[in-house]
Amino acid sequence: QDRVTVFAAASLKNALDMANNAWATQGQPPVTVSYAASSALARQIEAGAPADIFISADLDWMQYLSEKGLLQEDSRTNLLGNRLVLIAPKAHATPIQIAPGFDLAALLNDGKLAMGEPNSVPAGKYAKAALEKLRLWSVVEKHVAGAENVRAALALVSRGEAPYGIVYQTDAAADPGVAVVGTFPEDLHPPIIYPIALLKSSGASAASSYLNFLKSPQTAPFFEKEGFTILH
Amino acid sequence: MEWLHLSEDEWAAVRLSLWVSTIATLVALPFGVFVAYLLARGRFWGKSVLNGLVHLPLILPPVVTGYLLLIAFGRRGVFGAYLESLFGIVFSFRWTGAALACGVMGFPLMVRSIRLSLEAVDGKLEEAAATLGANRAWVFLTVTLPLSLPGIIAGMVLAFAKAMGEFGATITFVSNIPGETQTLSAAIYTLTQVPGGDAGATRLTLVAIVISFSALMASELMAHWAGRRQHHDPVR
Amino acid sequence: MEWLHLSEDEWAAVRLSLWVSTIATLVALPFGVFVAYLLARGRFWGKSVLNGLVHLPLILPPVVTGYLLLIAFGRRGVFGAYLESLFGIVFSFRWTGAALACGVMGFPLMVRSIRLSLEAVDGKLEEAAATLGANRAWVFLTVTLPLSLPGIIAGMVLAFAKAMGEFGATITFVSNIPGETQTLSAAIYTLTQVPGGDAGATRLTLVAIVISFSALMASELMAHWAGRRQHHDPVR
Amino acid sequence: MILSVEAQKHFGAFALDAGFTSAAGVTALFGRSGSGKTTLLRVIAGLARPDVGRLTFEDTVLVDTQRKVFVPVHQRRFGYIFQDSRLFPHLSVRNNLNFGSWFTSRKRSADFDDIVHLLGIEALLDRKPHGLSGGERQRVAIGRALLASPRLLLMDEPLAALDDARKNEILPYLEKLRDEMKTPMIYVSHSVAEVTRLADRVIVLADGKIEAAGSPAEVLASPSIDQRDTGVIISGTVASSNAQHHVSHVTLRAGEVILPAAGLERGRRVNVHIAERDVLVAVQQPEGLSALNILEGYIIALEPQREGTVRVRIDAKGDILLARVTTLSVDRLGLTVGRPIFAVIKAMALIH
Amino acid sequence: MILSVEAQKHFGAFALDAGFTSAAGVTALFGRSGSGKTTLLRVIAGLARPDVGRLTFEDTVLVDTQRKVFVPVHQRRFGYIFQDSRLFPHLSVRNNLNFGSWFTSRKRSADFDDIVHLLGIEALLDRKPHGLSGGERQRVAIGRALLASPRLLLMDEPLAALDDARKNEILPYLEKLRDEMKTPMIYVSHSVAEVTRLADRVIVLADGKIEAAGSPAEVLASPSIDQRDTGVIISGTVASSNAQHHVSHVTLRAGEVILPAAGLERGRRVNVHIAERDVLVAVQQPEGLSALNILEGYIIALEPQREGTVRVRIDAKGDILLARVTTLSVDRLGLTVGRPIFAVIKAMALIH
Ligand SMILES: Nc1ncnc2c1ncn2[C@@H]1O[C@H](COP(=O)(O)OP(=O)(O)OP(=O)(O)O)[C@@H](O)[C@H]1O
Ligand SMILES: Nc1ncnc2c1ncn2[C@@H]1O[C@H](COP(=O)(O)OP(=O)(O)OP(=O)(O)O)[C@@H](O)[C@H]1O
Ligand code: MOO
Ligand SMILES: [Mg+2]
Ligand SMILES: [Mg+2]
Repeated sequence: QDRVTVFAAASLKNALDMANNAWATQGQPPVTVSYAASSALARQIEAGAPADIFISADLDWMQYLSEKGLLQEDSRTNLLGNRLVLIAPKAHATPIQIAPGFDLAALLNDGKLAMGEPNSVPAGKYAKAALEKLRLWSVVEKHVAGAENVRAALALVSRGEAPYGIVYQTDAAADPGVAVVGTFPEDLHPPIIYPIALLKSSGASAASSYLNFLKSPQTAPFFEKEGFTILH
Repeated sequence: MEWLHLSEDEWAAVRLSLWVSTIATLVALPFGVFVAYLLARGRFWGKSVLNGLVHLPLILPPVVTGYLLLIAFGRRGVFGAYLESLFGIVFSFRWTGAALACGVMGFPLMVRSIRLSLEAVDGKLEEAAATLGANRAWVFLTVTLPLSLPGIIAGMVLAFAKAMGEFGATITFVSNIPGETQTLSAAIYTLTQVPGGDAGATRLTLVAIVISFSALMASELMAHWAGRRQHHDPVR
Repeated sequence: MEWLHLSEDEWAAVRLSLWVSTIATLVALPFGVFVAYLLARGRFWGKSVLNGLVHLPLILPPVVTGYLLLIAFGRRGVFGAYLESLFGIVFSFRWTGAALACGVMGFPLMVRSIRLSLEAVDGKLEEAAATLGANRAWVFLTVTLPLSLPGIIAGMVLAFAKAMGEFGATITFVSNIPGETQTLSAAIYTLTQVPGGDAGATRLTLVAIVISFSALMASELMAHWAGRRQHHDPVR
Repeated sequence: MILSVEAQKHFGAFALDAGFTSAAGVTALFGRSGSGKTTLLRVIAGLARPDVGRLTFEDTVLVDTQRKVFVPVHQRRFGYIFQDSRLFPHLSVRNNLNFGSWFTSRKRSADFDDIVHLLGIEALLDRKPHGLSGGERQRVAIGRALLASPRLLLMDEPLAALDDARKNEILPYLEKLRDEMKTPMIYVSHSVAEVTRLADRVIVLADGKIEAAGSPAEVLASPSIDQRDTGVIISGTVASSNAQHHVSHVTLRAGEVILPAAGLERGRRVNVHIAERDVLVAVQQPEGLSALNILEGYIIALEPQREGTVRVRIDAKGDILLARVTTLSVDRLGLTVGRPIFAVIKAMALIH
Repeated sequence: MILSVEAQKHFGAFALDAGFTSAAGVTALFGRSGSGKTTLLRVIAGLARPDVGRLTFEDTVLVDTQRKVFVPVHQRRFGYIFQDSRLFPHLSVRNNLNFGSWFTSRKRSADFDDIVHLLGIEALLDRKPHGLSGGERQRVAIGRALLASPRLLLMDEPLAALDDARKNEILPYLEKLRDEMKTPMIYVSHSVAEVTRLADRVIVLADGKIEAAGSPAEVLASPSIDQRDTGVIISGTVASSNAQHHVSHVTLRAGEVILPAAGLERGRRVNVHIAERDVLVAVQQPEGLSALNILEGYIIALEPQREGTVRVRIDAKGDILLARVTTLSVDRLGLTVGRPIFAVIKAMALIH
């Protein structure tokens, strides 16, 4: 069996699809990707899903599988990184310097700050960490509208429901309704990392060469085009 | 029972879910009856379009429904802006929005049940009522509606249960703000998204089950009390 | 129409959704009828528990239902292992699993509709059938069931529509594997999760709507043809 | 003229095509099963729209298919007693009875307690229709229609499910309604006896068409009615009344007859139904017979009927009587047209 | 003894408490509305469980509440013609009629075409019950029960919705069923005339209890039956039959009477119903009268009835006859107990 099955966080879809096209044009066996929430994918792998490779949107779920002993540990790599940005509806966008003590509360006025749900959605967790570091969390906590995922937070800003939002730069780039008004310095939050690993249950002979393909410079343009940073 | 101890936010979610589900069900009811009546009895152009629209929230992934609600009823939405300026009704990031989302998601279920019962009402009884002087509205109120009670109750039960379980459309439309829009379902979902959240999720799930079972039992009693058994005394 | 051009994977999702929804609806039907009959007519201990269980997929967030299915019917699951070793039926990460998830999610809707119609069947006609020599099973098959057709059709419509729209439980249970478990709904969901996916999501949503509307129209025709209008010729 | 109907309506092979007008009082509607009686009532009530037709009631046009007039059912306020009783299953008997009063501001013309008592349904008032017997249901349905103060009563075999004793209690009440409340009625029945007692005019439907219409006397004597109860109806005037024997003397053109009814006021006009099976023919004056009524006349026709019977048509000083006898009697007594005879009628057979 | 019933059943204020046994033939069930007739039929059919009771049919125990025996409805194969017709709305008339045959392996005892023709429902076969008239529905219901080859027929006012002509076509068929197929029947009716023709025995229910039971002659002459159609039933033997005049001569103990019926075979026993209103009393031999039947006897009782009428009980050589006359006639003719008189009966009035 040489078909490679990848379980990947949904936000990777665009870039990964492009990479896979390139893989296919090299005459390699086809790759099937199941895009879903990292949590769902991790649990499915735990339940015996026929996957060869897992790409998570955060380290936690990769760690979860690692603890269950389901990973080929030596294959585990941090594949991609991302940046957190502050966005506003395009019409009202004025650049903001993100630094300790900047008056986010005033900017929000009575409005909401849209972001991923701060306890469960990775982007939310990073945003919360950053705001805590900026000592803004206690001020804005009650203004936070925690969305189910980054895309939903983006939509809230893009639709003008919320005056500001915190999302990945990968998402912000694609939505014409929003503008990036500031980028969070990387030291404000734990590194945003998309780890990749081969699974112990993997049976596809091409899996490890596919993993190497993703790590190769050939695929870097696809990820960079979507706004990811290459980590390896 | 230490294990079943709920945090303040969780209690808020329970209260909110109950409140939102109840309001969604009650507010949807008159619309549900009206639309069911149109579909059961009306003959008008665009009836199948209406029928399709009603089913839409069932057909679409809840996230899409939530997104559509955002476009329509958000602060800048077509209807949202109107409703705010005319009646001061605001949905975005309010429990009202959660109720709207739940109501919309449960609407097709409610309409189908009521429609089914309306269609089963014996037209002969409506004729009899008309000969006794009841106009169309009165016939509906005194004969059709009471005889459709089983369907109305069933529709309310389904809508309520759906409202308890709904989170996809809700979280997309009004986000997940504890105490304001975080329903029990959304809280459970959130817990499933973090490694190790299982115990919490299980606990809240049990709470949801207990609440819903109680509502279910109450509805069965109600249906029984409405006592539409027209059957002869059962022998076999 | 270039805009409506679908990729290979998308066509696969359309085909899969149709197939999965159809199978889910048809396979659920006999169980739905059976459970509806038990709830409508049965008098047994644990009836309210059964009733509650049936409603469970409605009450729980779909993701939770998906996890429960994963736990129960996964390859390592309690029933999953059994079914595989006994009958060779595998659900995990197969279209069969998607059908199971859709069937389970639509089950409460189906059961309610059928139950409602069963309860509306005139017991007097069943008595008449018995005096003509029909035993309980025959009475059910020749009188009760045909007279419940409106509810059965309604139940199938709801279950089918729900199956078309369902993704929460499906994606959680059997993931989102193109050509195997990626239904139209899951494809739409995925597209809403990526930057710039909106156009694609809209396109697929339209496809879903077209399919579901067609199914809806067909069901209305079926119901009409089943022609249970016992009403007198409507005058008003 | 209170009601005028002109209606055509098609159902597959069946076609109703009927027109009639009727003044106040009771119009009886006869006809075999499937002849269109119910369909006609439904058209009058507004429950069915005629394909083509016109309907007026008390000079108001209720239906005119040409001018697209159609007054809806509830505005007509025609009481309808259905062939199947159609009680509201979710309402108690009491609320079924009161149903009509919820929609009218008219003063109650009929008293609740009276009607409940008349129909013998006091004990049922707080029950649901569910367990009622067939006759009980029908009685409640009658009460419900009466209590809605209808302007016209449409009755589809209202008494068919009732025993004779009950019938005989309800009929006088309907008579009272006709005479005192002046409520016009259209009454579908299979029983000639029931109808002659009430009806001012009779309409016979056959296959959707009106086969005969007119006064009971005219219609029931016509050969198109082939029923055991056939007879004639003769009008007369009350001459005297004998309370002791509970009889009244009524003067017909044919002579005086004795009716088993007391308390009729002198001079009142009454209809007397003389069924042909109740008339004996004698060729000589009978003596010492319990039949009190013996009228002289002569035979104007002998009409052979089926199965060895003959209808004897008798002219008794201008009133026409019918007698049905066997051909054996015709032979034995030598009955021929023109022969003077005596018609013997049992007093008990008279219906006023 | 074919059927034996012993049943108690309570519904709120109503209590059925009835027991009877019946041999082959037709048992008529009389009683006022709400007296429990339908309840009793339902118990026999197995549609209702008695609180306490026992039911046997052809020596099989069908119900025994003490021993917890209860044979379910469909195993009893008792045909039931319901008061409301209960046609299956989703099946065509043809399939309604055939319904019973789907569940039996028994050879069809009744022929489909014959019954359809008898009931005059040929034209309806492919229709759904929906638009059928009241009488049409009832005819289909009768056909459906007959075609299921029942071992016992339970009939709840089967002919109430039908016109006389149709009734007179169906009754002979029921007679044939009784005589040729030997199908026992229990027949609820309000019409004494209908029943006397068919019944071998009569049961009168009042308020859930059996008030009278026995042969039609015994029961119908008893004072508990107060109906216009009251009379006596006398058994006789056919002496001869006259095809030309379509009459038969029947010998009673009281003498010979002429029945309007041809083709009765000689020696056959027939029941003759003589309604009391059809009997005249003469104190001298009547001459030249069309009434062919004049029986001699003497008055054994004068029973005053309500409203100026008297029931005259006559012993005619051992057969008891009843006549109802006015008190006026009693006075005029000087009728007293013991006086010899002549009972005059119209041939037309006799029903066998
Ligand atoms: N399920 C029930 N609940 C309460 N009372 C009942 C029930 N069934 C019958 N009864 C009562 O029992 C009595 C007898 O009813 P049943 O139907 O046997 O009368 P019936 O003799 O057939 O009368 P009818 O000639 O009017 O049909 C009635 O007074 C009726 O109201
Ligand atoms: N909706 C309908 N569709 C088809 N045929 C119909 C419909 N309604 C009535 N008919 C037919 O029209 C004819 C007249 O029916 P109607 O009910 O008027 O008869 P009726 O005189 O009241 O008979 P009955 O004495 O049996 O009640 C019947 O043959 C019936 O089958
Ligand atoms: O339609 Mo859902 O998948 O129950 O929120
Ligand atoms: Mg009719
Ligand atoms: Mg009855």
